[in-house]
Amino acid sequence: MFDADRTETLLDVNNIEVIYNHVILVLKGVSLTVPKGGITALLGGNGAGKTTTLKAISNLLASERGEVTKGTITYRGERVAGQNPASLVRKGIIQVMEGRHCFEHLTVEENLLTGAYTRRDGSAAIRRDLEMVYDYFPRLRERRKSQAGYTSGGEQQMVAMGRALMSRPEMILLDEPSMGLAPQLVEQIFEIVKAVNEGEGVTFLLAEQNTNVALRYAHQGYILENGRVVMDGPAMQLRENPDVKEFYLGMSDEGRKSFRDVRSYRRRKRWLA
Amino acid sequence: MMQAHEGYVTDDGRQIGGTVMELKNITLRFGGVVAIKDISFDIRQGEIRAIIGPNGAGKSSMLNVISGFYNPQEGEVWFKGYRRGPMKPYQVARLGIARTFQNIALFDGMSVLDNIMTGRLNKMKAGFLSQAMWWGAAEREENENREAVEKIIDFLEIQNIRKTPVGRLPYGLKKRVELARALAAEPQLLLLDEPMAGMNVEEKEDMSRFILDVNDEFGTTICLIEHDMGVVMDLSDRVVVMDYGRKIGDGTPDQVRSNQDVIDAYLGVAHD
Amino acid sequence: MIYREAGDFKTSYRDDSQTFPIRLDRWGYYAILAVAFGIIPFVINDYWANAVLVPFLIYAIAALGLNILTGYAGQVSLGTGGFMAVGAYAVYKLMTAFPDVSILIHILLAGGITAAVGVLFGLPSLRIKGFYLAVATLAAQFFLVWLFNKVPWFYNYSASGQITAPERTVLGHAVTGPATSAPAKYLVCLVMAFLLAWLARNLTRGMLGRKWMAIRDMDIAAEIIGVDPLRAKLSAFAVSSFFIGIAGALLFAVYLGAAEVGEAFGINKSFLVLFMIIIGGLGSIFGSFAGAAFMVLMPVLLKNVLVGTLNWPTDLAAHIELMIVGALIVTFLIVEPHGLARLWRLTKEKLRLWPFPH
Amino acid sequence: MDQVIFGAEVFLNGLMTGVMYSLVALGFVLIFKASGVFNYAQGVLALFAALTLVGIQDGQVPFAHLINAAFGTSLHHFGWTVPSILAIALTVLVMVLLAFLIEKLVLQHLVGQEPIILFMATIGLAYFLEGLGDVMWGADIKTLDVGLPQGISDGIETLTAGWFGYGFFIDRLDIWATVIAALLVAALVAFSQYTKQGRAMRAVADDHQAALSVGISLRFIWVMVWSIAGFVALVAGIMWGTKSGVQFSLSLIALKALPVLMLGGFTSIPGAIVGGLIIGVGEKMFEFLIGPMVGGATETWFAYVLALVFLVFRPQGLFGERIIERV
Amino acid sequence: DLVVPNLSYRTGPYGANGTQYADGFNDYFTLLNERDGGIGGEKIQVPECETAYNTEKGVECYEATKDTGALVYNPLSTGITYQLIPKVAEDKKVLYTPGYGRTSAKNGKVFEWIFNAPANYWDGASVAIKHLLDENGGSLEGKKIALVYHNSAYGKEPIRTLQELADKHGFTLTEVPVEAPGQEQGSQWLQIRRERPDYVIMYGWGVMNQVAIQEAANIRFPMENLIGIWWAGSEIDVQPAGAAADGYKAVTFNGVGQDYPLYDDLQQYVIEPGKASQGGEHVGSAVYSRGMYAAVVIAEAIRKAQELAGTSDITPEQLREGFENLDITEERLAEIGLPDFGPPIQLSCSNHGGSGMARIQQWDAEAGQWNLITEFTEPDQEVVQPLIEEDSQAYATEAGITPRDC
Ligand SMILES: Nc1ncnc2c1ncn2[C@@H]1O[C@H](COP(=O)(O)OP(=O)(O)OP(=O)(O)O)[C@@H](O)[C@H]1O
Ligand SMILES: Nc1ncnc2c1ncn2[C@@H]1O[C@H](COP(=O)(O)OP(=O)(O)OP(=O)(O)O)[C@@H](O)[C@H]1O
Ligand SMILES: [Mg+2]
Ligand SMILES: [Mg+2]
Repeated sequence: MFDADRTETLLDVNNIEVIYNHVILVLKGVSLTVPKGGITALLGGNGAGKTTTLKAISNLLASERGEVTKGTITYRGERVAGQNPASLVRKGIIQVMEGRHCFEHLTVEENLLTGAYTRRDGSAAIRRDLEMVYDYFPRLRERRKSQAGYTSGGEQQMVAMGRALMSRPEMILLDEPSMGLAPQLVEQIFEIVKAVNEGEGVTFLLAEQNTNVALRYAHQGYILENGRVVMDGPAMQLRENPDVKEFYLGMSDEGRKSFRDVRSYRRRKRWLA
Repeated sequence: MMQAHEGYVTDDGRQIGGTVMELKNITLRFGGVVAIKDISFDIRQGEIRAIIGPNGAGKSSMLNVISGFYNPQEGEVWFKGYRRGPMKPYQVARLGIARTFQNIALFDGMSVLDNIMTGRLNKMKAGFLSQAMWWGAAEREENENREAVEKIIDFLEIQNIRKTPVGRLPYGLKKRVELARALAAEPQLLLLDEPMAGMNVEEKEDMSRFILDVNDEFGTTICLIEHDMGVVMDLSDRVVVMDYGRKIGDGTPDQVRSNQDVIDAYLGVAHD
Repeated sequence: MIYREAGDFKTSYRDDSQTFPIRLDRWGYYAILAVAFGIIPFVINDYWANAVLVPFLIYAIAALGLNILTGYAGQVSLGTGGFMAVGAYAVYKLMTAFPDVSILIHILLAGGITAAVGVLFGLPSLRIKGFYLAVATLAAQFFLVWLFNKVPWFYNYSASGQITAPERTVLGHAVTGPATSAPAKYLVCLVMAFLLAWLARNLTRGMLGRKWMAIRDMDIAAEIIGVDPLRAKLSAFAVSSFFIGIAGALLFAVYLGAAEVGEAFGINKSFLVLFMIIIGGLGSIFGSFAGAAFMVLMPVLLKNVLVGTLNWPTDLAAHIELMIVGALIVTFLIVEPHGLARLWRLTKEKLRLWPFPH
Repeated sequence: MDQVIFGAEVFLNGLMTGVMYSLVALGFVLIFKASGVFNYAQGVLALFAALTLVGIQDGQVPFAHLINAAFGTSLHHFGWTVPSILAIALTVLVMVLLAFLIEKLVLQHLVGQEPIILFMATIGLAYFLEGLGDVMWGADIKTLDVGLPQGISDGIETLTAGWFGYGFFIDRLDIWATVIAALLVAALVAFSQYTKQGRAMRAVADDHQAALSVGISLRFIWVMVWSIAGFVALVAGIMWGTKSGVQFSLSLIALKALPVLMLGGFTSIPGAIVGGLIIGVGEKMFEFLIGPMVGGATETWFAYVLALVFLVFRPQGLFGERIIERV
Repeated sequence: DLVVPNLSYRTGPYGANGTQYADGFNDYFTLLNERDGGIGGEKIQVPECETAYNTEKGVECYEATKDTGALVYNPLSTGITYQLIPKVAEDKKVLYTPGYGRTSAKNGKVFEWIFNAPANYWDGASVAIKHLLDENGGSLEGKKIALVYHNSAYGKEPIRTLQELADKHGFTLTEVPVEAPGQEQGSQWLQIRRERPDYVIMYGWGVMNQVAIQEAANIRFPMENLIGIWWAGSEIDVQPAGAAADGYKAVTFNGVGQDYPLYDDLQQYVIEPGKASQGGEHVGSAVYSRGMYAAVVIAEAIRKAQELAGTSDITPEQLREGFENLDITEERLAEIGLPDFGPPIQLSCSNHGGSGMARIQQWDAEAGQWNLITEFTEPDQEVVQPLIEEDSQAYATEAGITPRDC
């Protein structure tokens, strides 16, 4: 079993602040550490800043007119700031973006192959991994020749995941992998995450709304709210926390609530008090 | 005319009326891909109807057929007792069908308020000159509709972002604005394509409440696609299950949940 | 906090939808109007009128027009020059055919005729999108220029195909023809620009404007929520061409006085106006004016600095001017892709927070 | 009967002219494919390349005019001439350098912007390059000669004279252009469809962000594509410059390429050729058949109208990628 | 000081030609300043303003210079000229447009402020036809002549004259328009190849000239049967075609080459001291010479005006008088150092266009120079003059001008 305390830190985010457009302050000092070989979940509501955090790590903020104005991010002890995203991929850190972002006009297979863009280990190895991805996602094998723009939402999510796997990364930043996926597929995706994590030792940092699943598969979690980390700890511990239970898992003291019975009255979250 | 269905009464005592929309033997193809294969089902007045199914099953395509974006190669679409011929989407909208989209389709360059106001465009009839002069009908209508929109804004609790350009909003709020836009049209039939994707439980609870309230207060018929089984089972009155373009189940949540085909194709082992 | 909106509450929807909801903005606007109408006409001379202010106002009108089409309705057009030519030739024919009717009516009619032509060339926009449409509008550009060059009826059978504006008066003052005084030229253009800007503002803040923007931002979604794309796009083409036609009419009749179609309304015009709206800001009325001011003033300014002050040879200055204009455009786009209007708004946002950074 | 033979000649010449247009259109397609940028500067790029080529060939001192104005010197030429082949190679180097600078100074800062913004940036670039070309090499008309033959092809003339009693006119330069264009297209198609860089190039065109996220270096792709486009521009510049001398107007051939682009599809390399042929033949035949009735000089607009008509039926051009419309 | 603005264009599609013209224009005034201390003791200022052949920039240049005491404008652009025609009448400035602009401005009764001596577009067309008449023993009966023209105001000018001349001399005229800029003229020249006209007259400008000459060579059209107007008669027009352009002809109203005494002075006072415009690169070229010639005429008019007004610091009105009384005789030209460089010019209140005489030059590709092959020839005033009357009359009616009595 993975033990966060005993492995080295792969990624260290230290008190970062992110501003969009020079005016909108989105992250107000976020710190987190990702241990090597683990699955770390980044949880939090809409607009909490999960995506922003991930983009700050993979240096994709520039193209959105955002910038890290404070704090540092180090990957394997090396500062990320100033490196371009491509070299980060080459160093083993790849992001699966929120909202899929497939290359619409490329076929599914071409999409997957672009994932191997930075690889230098020859086409045979790439073909092998392609087969591996197809084994993980058989649906993609069926649709390998269709243009990605015409595949369904779920299929596009698979393409995006598969594409990241194709780069043989050391660490994957996964942004909302479960969004829009059918339940059994969500499970399947997380199973794949787990398999890849255990089988290939890939480290995951995943932003997820589906707290329930995320906390089942993750080793540790951070809860982000309003640009700040409000809670963190081992996944198991978080799942037992009453607030997390109520607000993120939808359970009350009597067990699962029905969505029909939700009232507009709500308790205030304790950490806001 | 199609035959009128009797309504029914739900467990929690709501009266469901006759058939509003009926789809008969719909088949939709894209080149070689058959997205929908000979599917029929109906939606009744006042009910919450869910469509579920694995990814790529053809659910969104089905919604697109209903909202007139795709014209099926085969089959008939009946709405409020009339067979609907091939129509442009904007004509369908005028019949009283509004929807939200799976991949949010808001107008990014406009403010939240303007986005929601677009929902009311079929309610505004001021002539060109009146608009150009900002005089008479144009101004009056603008203010009247603004009032209606403000009610929706209050209802969905998005007052504080009224003037924000939607491009800057986080995902969940965008979904809410999209719902607001659809509601602004005061539709008879509201189509929701994965309204809760990308939300956490708290937000799903909010969204559920909105959907229920819309259904309750305005009597709006709702047809929704959703992958969160908790939500689907809790909210909907009847559920259609699709797989590979075919219908594999149709009935109350309980019936569907226990249907072996559905379990195999979609639900998998139940997790709670 | 120099610039503030706090304490400026609105109690009705009507107040809330006014053009300048913030008091400070409103005052600034009135001040500008007062200067434009009350002071400039009395101090303006030929150089300022002909080299700076009149072209600025006319191009601002054209930019408003193109901005409605491109900035608000999202249909990129490179046919502006051709449509301006329609306005110019329409006003010329009207002026010479009905010398007794007021020139102002002719100018408006010219706008109307251009609107009709615009609608005609707007028809393909239903099927053709994005850059394909942009290039397709070049068909209008080239065809119209060819037509006015080829058919002698348009230039009243003059030997060379040039058209020259005869003198016409408004309230006893010449506004076209060589005897026109600088203030007269300026005032005609100013009144037109002012009225049209007001019109543009009204159209864009109401439902028509929302339909246009909806089509621009996501045409499929717009159609599904009930926008008839044909009518929305064509109305944008019509309104836009109306503006552009008036700009063309003014350019010919009031500003230049004489024109040859290929020279005055060539493809460069189309690009120039497009520059204006992009530098100024797509989908912004203020931006149309700012862009026009920038593109009219900058070359004049550069020329005066390089040749007038630094005494460089004119050709070197002209070449370097090209380089500077090019570099400035690129720099602008890099600094703020959404144009001067956005820059202005960001500045205001910062001022609002000032002196606190966030 | 004569009309038919003349018509055939016009047709053939139309084909040839079309190829000349395609040469320019190719540059547009490449850049559009790789970055979704509609590169208005392509025409100026051709001018700049041709100017540079002649300048190097003739041993002109770059920026002579500026230097002379600043220091009162009177530099013009180094006094040597460079053989064509070497000059072409050097020009290619200059174009690569230019591509690098463009990426560094312009494109890099515009990642993820809307297409129209990028389009405008290329117009700015066009202005800049035009001024730069003038300042660097002077604005006078230069004769370009890399040894390509010009003028009527006697072989074809005598051959057809034998067949029809009327010798066809085919320009030898056009024949060369056709051969070169065919080679270019074959090479470029192979590159974009079957190589890793080609695939990456298309990926970048679809989604800058996603391309970045999988580790494709936009910088590298753009420098590469702009270099290739610079090379294509050089070829076009040589062909057109041989015809008319190298001068400002060379940059205006871009306008001839646009309808070709539209008709063939912005994203299709073969489309550029086919579009060129259709446009070339179409406008020449129209001028031949209808032109006399309407007073001639129809070529400026006819190509556009023709392309427009095609587009109404195929909004993405003949071979362009389908515009994906989904909700 | 005397201010003679130079509205030049050194950029844009016609920059290559404009540069040479502007150089010639500047250099002559520099020479007068350097050698003679100006005209009549007044220095001449030639502020230059770049128009890029663009009408709006032209207007800007005009407005920017007109209050600096400018006497006369010479914008070298038909478009800008049309722009300025009404304006100069209002502002009382002289507009001198030798060989371009509005042809009917020759009629001084209507166009008080415009002068276009020594020759205009219609004169040019007529002189070209005269030359052909001479070559054909006085008759063009049954000949086919094609006019290849820049499809703009400028290019369309000669059509009416040529039509009249065709009627008179019994040749057929085919009109072949070329749309600006004229990069591609394949169909035009194919048409010419098919129709085999005996002669082609060309009214081109800019890149159109180079391409036309190249295409003519391509279809092996005999170069000596291709005659350009003076704006299609510069070195840069023929050089790109190389040896193939040998024998090409063009009409001109100014001398060619540097075989005139004036060039010695130019060398001594302007070029050697490094005062030449643009380093004197284009001295002696056809277009340079034309720019210089324009300056010569203006200088002579100034001299005349000074003489009439009895003051050296003249006003535009006085310059206008100078122009109307201008009399440049052969002797005067020789005195200036340009014997036989242009036709004698004698203007009057009604005649602002001179005699219209022009001559033919021919390109010698091997020597790389133009040779004058005819003497100055009078155009067919019988044909041209009525057209001028008609057109100027039309303008007068349109603009509400009552022609002067003179
Ligand atoms: N390009 C941008 N410009 C301005 N503001 C932005 C931009 N991108 C994001 N934001 C703002 O930053 C905040 C955080 O957004 P972010 O996308 O990081 O949230 P998130 O936690 O990923 O939410 P979600 O679960 O909805 O994806 C939001 O309030 C959003 O409005
Ligand atoms: N415009 C189109 N052209 C071609 N194929 C299409 C098009 N639209 C949908 N499809 C195909 O039809 C099938 C059904 O797609 P649809 O979007 O309806 O699925 P879905 O049930 O909504 O899936 P998800 O839950 O992943 O959104 C998919 O295989 C998709 O690739
Ligand atoms: Mg996110
Ligand atoms: Mg779907």
